[in-house]
Amino acid sequence: QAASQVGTGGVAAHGTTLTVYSGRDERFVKPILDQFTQRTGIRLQVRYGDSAALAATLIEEGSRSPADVFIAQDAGALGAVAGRGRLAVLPQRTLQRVAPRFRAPGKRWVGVSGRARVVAYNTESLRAVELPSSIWGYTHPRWKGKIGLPPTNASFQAFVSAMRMRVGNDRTRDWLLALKANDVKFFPNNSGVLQAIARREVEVGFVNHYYLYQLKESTPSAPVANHFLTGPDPGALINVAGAGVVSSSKRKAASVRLIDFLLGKDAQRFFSRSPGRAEYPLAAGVRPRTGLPALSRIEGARVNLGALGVRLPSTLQLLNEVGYTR
Amino acid sequence: MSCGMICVHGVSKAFGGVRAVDDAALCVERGEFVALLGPSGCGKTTLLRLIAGFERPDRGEIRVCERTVAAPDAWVPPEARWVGMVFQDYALFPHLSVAENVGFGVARKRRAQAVGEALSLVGLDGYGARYPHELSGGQQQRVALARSLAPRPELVLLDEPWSNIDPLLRGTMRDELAEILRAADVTVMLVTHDREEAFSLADRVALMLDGRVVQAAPPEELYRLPSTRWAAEFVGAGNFLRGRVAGGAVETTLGTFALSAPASAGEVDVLIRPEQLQLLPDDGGRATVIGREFRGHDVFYRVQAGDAVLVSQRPSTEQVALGARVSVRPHVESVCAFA
Amino acid sequence: MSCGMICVHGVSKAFGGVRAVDDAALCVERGEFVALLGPSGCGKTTLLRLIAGFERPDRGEIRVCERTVAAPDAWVPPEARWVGMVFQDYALFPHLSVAENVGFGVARKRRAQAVGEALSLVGLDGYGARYPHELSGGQQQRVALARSLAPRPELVLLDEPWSNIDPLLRGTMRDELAEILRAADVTVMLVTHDREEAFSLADRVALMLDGRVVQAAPPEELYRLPSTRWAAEFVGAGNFLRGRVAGGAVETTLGTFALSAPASAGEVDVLIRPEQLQLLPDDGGRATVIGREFRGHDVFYRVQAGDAVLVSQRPSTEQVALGARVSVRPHVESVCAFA
Amino acid sequence: MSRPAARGRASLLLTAPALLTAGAVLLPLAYLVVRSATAGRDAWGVLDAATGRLVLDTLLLVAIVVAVAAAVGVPLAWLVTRTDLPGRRVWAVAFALPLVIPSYVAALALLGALGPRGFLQEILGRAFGVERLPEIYGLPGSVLALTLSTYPYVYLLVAAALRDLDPALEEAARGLGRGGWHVFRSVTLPALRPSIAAGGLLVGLYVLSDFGVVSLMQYPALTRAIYLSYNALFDRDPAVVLGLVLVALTALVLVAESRFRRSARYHRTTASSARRAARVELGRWRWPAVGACSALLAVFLLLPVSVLVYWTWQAVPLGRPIDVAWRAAFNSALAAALAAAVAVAAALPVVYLAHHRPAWWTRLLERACFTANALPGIVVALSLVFFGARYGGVAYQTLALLVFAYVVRFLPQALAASGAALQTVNPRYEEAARGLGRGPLTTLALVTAPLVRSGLLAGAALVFLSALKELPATLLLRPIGFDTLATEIWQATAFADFSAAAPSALLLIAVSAPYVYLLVGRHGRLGGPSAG
Ligand SMILES: Nc1ncnc2c1ncn2[C@@H]1O[C@H](COP(=O)(O)OP(=O)(O)OP(=O)(O)O)[C@@H](O)[C@H]1O
Ligand SMILES: Nc1ncnc2c1ncn2[C@@H]1O[C@H](COP(=O)(O)OP(=O)(O)OP(=O)(O)O)[C@@H](O)[C@H]1O
Ligand SMILES: [Mg+2]
Ligand SMILES: [Mg+2]
Repeated sequence: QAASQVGTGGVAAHGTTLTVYSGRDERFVKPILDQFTQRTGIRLQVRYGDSAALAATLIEEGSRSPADVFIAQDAGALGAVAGRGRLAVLPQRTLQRVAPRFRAPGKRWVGVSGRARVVAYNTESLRAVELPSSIWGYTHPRWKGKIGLPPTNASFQAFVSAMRMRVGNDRTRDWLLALKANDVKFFPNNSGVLQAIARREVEVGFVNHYYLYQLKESTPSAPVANHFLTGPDPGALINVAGAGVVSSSKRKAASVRLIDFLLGKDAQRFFSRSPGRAEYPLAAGVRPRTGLPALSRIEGARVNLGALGVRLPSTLQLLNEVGYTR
Repeated sequence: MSCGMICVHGVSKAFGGVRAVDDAALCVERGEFVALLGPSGCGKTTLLRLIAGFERPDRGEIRVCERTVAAPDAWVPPEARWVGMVFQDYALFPHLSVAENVGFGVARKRRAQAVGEALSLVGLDGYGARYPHELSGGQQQRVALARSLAPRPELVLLDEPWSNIDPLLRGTMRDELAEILRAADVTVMLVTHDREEAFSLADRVALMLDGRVVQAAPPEELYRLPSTRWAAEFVGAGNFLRGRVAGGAVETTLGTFALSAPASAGEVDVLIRPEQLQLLPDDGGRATVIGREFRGHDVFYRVQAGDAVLVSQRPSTEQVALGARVSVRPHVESVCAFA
Repeated sequence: MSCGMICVHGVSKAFGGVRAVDDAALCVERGEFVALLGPSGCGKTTLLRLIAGFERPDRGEIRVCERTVAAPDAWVPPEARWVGMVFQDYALFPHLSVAENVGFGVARKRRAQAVGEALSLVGLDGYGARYPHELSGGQQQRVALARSLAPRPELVLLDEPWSNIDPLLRGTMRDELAEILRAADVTVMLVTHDREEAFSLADRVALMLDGRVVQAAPPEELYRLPSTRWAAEFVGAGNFLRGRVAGGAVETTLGTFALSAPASAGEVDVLIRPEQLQLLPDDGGRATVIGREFRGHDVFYRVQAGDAVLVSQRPSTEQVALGARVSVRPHVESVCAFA
Repeated sequence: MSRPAARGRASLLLTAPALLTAGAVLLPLAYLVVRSATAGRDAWGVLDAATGRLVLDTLLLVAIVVAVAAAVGVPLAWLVTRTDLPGRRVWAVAFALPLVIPSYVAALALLGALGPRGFLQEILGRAFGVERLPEIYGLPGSVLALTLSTYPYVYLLVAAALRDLDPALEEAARGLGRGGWHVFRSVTLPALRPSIAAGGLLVGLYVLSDFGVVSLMQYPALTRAIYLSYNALFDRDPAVVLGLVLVALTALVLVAESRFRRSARYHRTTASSARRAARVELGRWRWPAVGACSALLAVFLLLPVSVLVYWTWQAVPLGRPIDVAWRAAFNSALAAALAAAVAVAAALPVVYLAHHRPAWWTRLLERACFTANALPGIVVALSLVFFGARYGGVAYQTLALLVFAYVVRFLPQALAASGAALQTVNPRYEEAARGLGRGPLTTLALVTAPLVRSGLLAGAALVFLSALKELPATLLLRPIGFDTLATEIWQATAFADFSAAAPSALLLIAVSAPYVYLLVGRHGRLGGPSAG
């Protein structure tokens, strides 16, 4: 606590302590953050929490925030904080390490790792070939009552936002309504959907690809697999987890060092290849986990992720209208 | 053994170490009015609670209306005993109005009427809508009384039902009540600390001490022929003169009296009640008035006679001044003596 | 106006519609022992509660020890009044032992000793470790008394402190207590329903009716010269003979008597106390004994004399049989008359 | 005979802390007002027909859960306090335990057990080829899960009241020829009204504020909408408006409660000091009663626990260490215990004023302390972030602030509990103390507090257990690195890694059990002054 007073100015002096708000789970970032401390001697105090809540916290704290760095699950949270001017502009050096498509137009955050939207399915009741290659296919009666999705989950909402940007509001609405008519099942979050698939409560679900690997980690026997949507299909979307430096930080240099480190080889490998993790590396030329389609194949919407957040409210409106979130 | 209404037989009840009731025995006939007298803490309330069924006896048997209600092998719960009880601490239902309290034990159809009667009996008509906490102590007590009578029980146990009520009202209430109860041939057990009350109301007075019933007799008998010196003192003030028994009589400083009951020869204490000693102003008298207490209809004197201090109680019409010399004249046919 | 210890001046207190105390006035000197008599519900408790500071008067002023404790513009909370009070319903702290209860108001260093003294005063030494619910009604009441006295207050208010205690113990306790209180020059206000008690203990008796103090006078004066007919009846049984005032005297069926206080000529009711009427067995007598009630040291008679029913109370040494013909002889110097 | 204590000016020594407390508890409300003031007018657009339906659905849920919770809690309380039920003490504790199962864990467990393809379905499926169970999502599941985690409010408060109830009244009733049931209905139950009302109030507020269950069970409740628009980070104004709607509903519930509690006086009117109530002998009902208790406990405690155990045990074959979070357990217990102590201390002056210095402002004060309670944890948390960061200084994100947050969130539970108890105290006792020269505060400490002991303990228990499982505020306000069992569970469940979540959840129950015993189970002589 109380990291907010002392400021060691610009130099990332050995022995500095950074306060990090992490919307990403401890098990996902702690090892790599420890490495960072070992390397640089910069100690880290990490507050773990839910991305949206932490974003809201940063906004409420305003200029008195003790935080130096914000690591978030999804672009939306980062966009929101940046939108309130609570994130500082990152040095070009840092930004350039990531493809423009995965960083903030306003230069205030960068993506660190990527996740693809996929259709997860139960391998006991289905074979990959039986799955439609496009999300449009799931409005077919054959899937009646067999689909699960997490309408209240940020990643799903981002996905809907993306879809609206691509095919427009009306077609998106029609699709959502068609699914609803198809008796789609709602779950609180991605893991919930996966669990349901594993239990055959439903047979397919729209989720982020990497949850599967955590599920396998805890229950290897779980009969679930990912089906990637590729090409121009609106179902195909890469969302990112990213990071930014809090504008009120007194230790910006050290903070930037942390972000650079997260974009470095070790971190990127850790996110993408260490056991139970399979996110897309976004920098340092690390290659994705084998078995994952190349990022380039999921060019998806090519929508600007930063822009997604801005559309979130209207997307929620839509989801409310079509009765997904009420 | 069998006896009319209540039969308490060798009953004991202890709380932790305290033997509240200890091998007590008492029989009450149907329609009888028994007053329970005894020092504070002697077990009166406990005895009543045992009869009503709020305590289980440790030993002994209790029968009500020829029916065994408590015994080692039998138990009838309070609600099945049809005994009306007035608790020493009222125990009115705080959430019910006075009328609802009184009507609590009465069948709905009789209720309105029964409540009205009971309330006017205790002089509280018009208070029906009040809540207990809006009543004075005495009023609460009267409500409790009304509540216990409203269901017309065959047996009522009254634990100091008017200790907080002024004598005037008390007198009238008491008399009406006694009438009603006798008329309805209700059996009554009354705990009271007012001897006069006990004497004037009761057919028999039961005297309790340390959890035992030590004497149960009609008032006058109890007053004139107490079985023990303690009993004698408890039911009324008294002078105990040293005396010696000779033949059927006993000699004392105040003269020689016949014995109301044969006593073995030798030193005894003789009971003479204060009202049996008249004080005659007499400058040659051997006694002096050393204390005088006005008590309304009569006056209480303390007189020094030789080395003995005697007490005398005379109607306030026979006034004697403090410090006056008097001669003491006993009005006694026969006295009872205690070894 | 100023007066020693308590000064109640034009005080009123209403609960909702009920005027519990209504423009009451009373002054008590330091060290005085005042008994408060009155019918149930007349406002005695409320008056005490007003003096102790548990109720705020609607109107009027109360002063204790020369200090205004309650007035429209002044208020002293109970804890600052140093008034000891015994509640009609004891209000013992159920979670504290007897000793802790008694010691509650005493400074720690004095506590042990004060508790000991107080408990033995009320005859409960050895009960210190018990809890209130392990005590009999009377024992609880005695604890309440001890608790109020332990802190040695200058002024104690006793609300029927003995109503549940047997007369014997009561007598002794009362006398000891009275002694102690007088010795310590403590001022006492005692609510009691026992007239004899009020008469024998109090320096003055204050008579309350419907929230007012109607008469406050020394016992004998109150008994002999009640200011109203109601007062006369309340402080003791009495015969009220029709009579007519002529000159300084009044003629009645029982003869002509002097008036204790001048009265306007005309029809009046004359008060004659039962003990003032002696019954002489006399076959030619004009009266018949129609009721007879044994009361211990004396007997209560109801006699039919012409169309009037007279009551007479005589020492049980002068026995007259029920139904006997008697002649009634009044023992009176002077009587008081009520229009 | 009992009348209100002298209406002396409520001493400042009582008023000051009371006002302070109220102020603290109202922070979240203040925050909402501040925010709504800056909210764009189109934020109020959310108040449309759909929201209207949402409100109705929410109220429906509240009504049902309150009713069910009362129906379950009151009889249980009576059984364990007043009867010769075999193993009373054990039951007494066991029935309080479901309170510590975080409602979202409970919901998960219920889904795992009763959901489509849950254990039950598997079993039945194997045995009788049952394909579908009755739908659990929506109302049924929500009611079940919420009842599970809220009936202890009623249960604990009513049990406390029963312990303090003056047996003389029931005796009098029986003496008047009224049998057990009639006595219960006409004498005992009315005397319990305050505590039932208080318990119901807490249940209602909890249901209003709960998010975990309704989101898992997919019930359209107001909180869900609030959370959603909170996640709509760019425009959280609608959330604020909905929050105010929630406050309005709270007011509604509060009114309902006071209506139910009626104005009648409940404190003992007699002089009788607490005596031990005679046990009701169940006789031939003994074993049926045990059966019923077992059944309830099976659903409310055994079922979730066994699901948790199953998940824990799942991890074993993976050779994954079942890491027991002792540290977190300690932290949880510490913070929760502190919160409980502070909350009860803070609540006492407020309820005391409300009940023993009756005046419009004291009552208002007490009522006000409830208004913020129905707000979802996240709102409370953010409001404290808002104020903490601005005015908290060094205290921000320290244990102190965390405890403060718990108190702010759960004070009403202490209020309700002690308030219900306080109403049954005969003011005569306090007068006696004052008459013996003790000031209001001393009296409060030496007489009143001990008299409402079981009420206070119940309140402490409630706060403690609620704080143990509190999540949103804990996440945002705890000192960095200060893990609690709740955060551990959250971490695990966030990834549906139940086998990792389960041990912590079990530990949560284990940790709280002894406290619960200490607080509610220990009354060897139920009732009586020296109880415990
Ligand atoms: N809280 C209250 N609400 C309404 N009326 C009340 C209240 N308290 C007392 N009263 C009424 O005020 C009157 C006086 O009450 P108080 O207790 O002073 O009488 P009391 O003289 O003490 O009677 P008792 O000798 O029976 O104790 C009674 O008629 C009573 O009914
Ligand atoms: N629950 C209890 N625990 C321990 N002792 C008790 C309990 N109840 C009564 N006692 C004791 O038993 C004895 C008898 O009590 P009880 O109430 O019957 O006396 P009582 O004759 O009614 O006295 P009083 O005239 O003062 O009411 C008393 O000494 C009392 O202390
Ligand atoms: Mg008794
Ligand atoms: Mg009174």
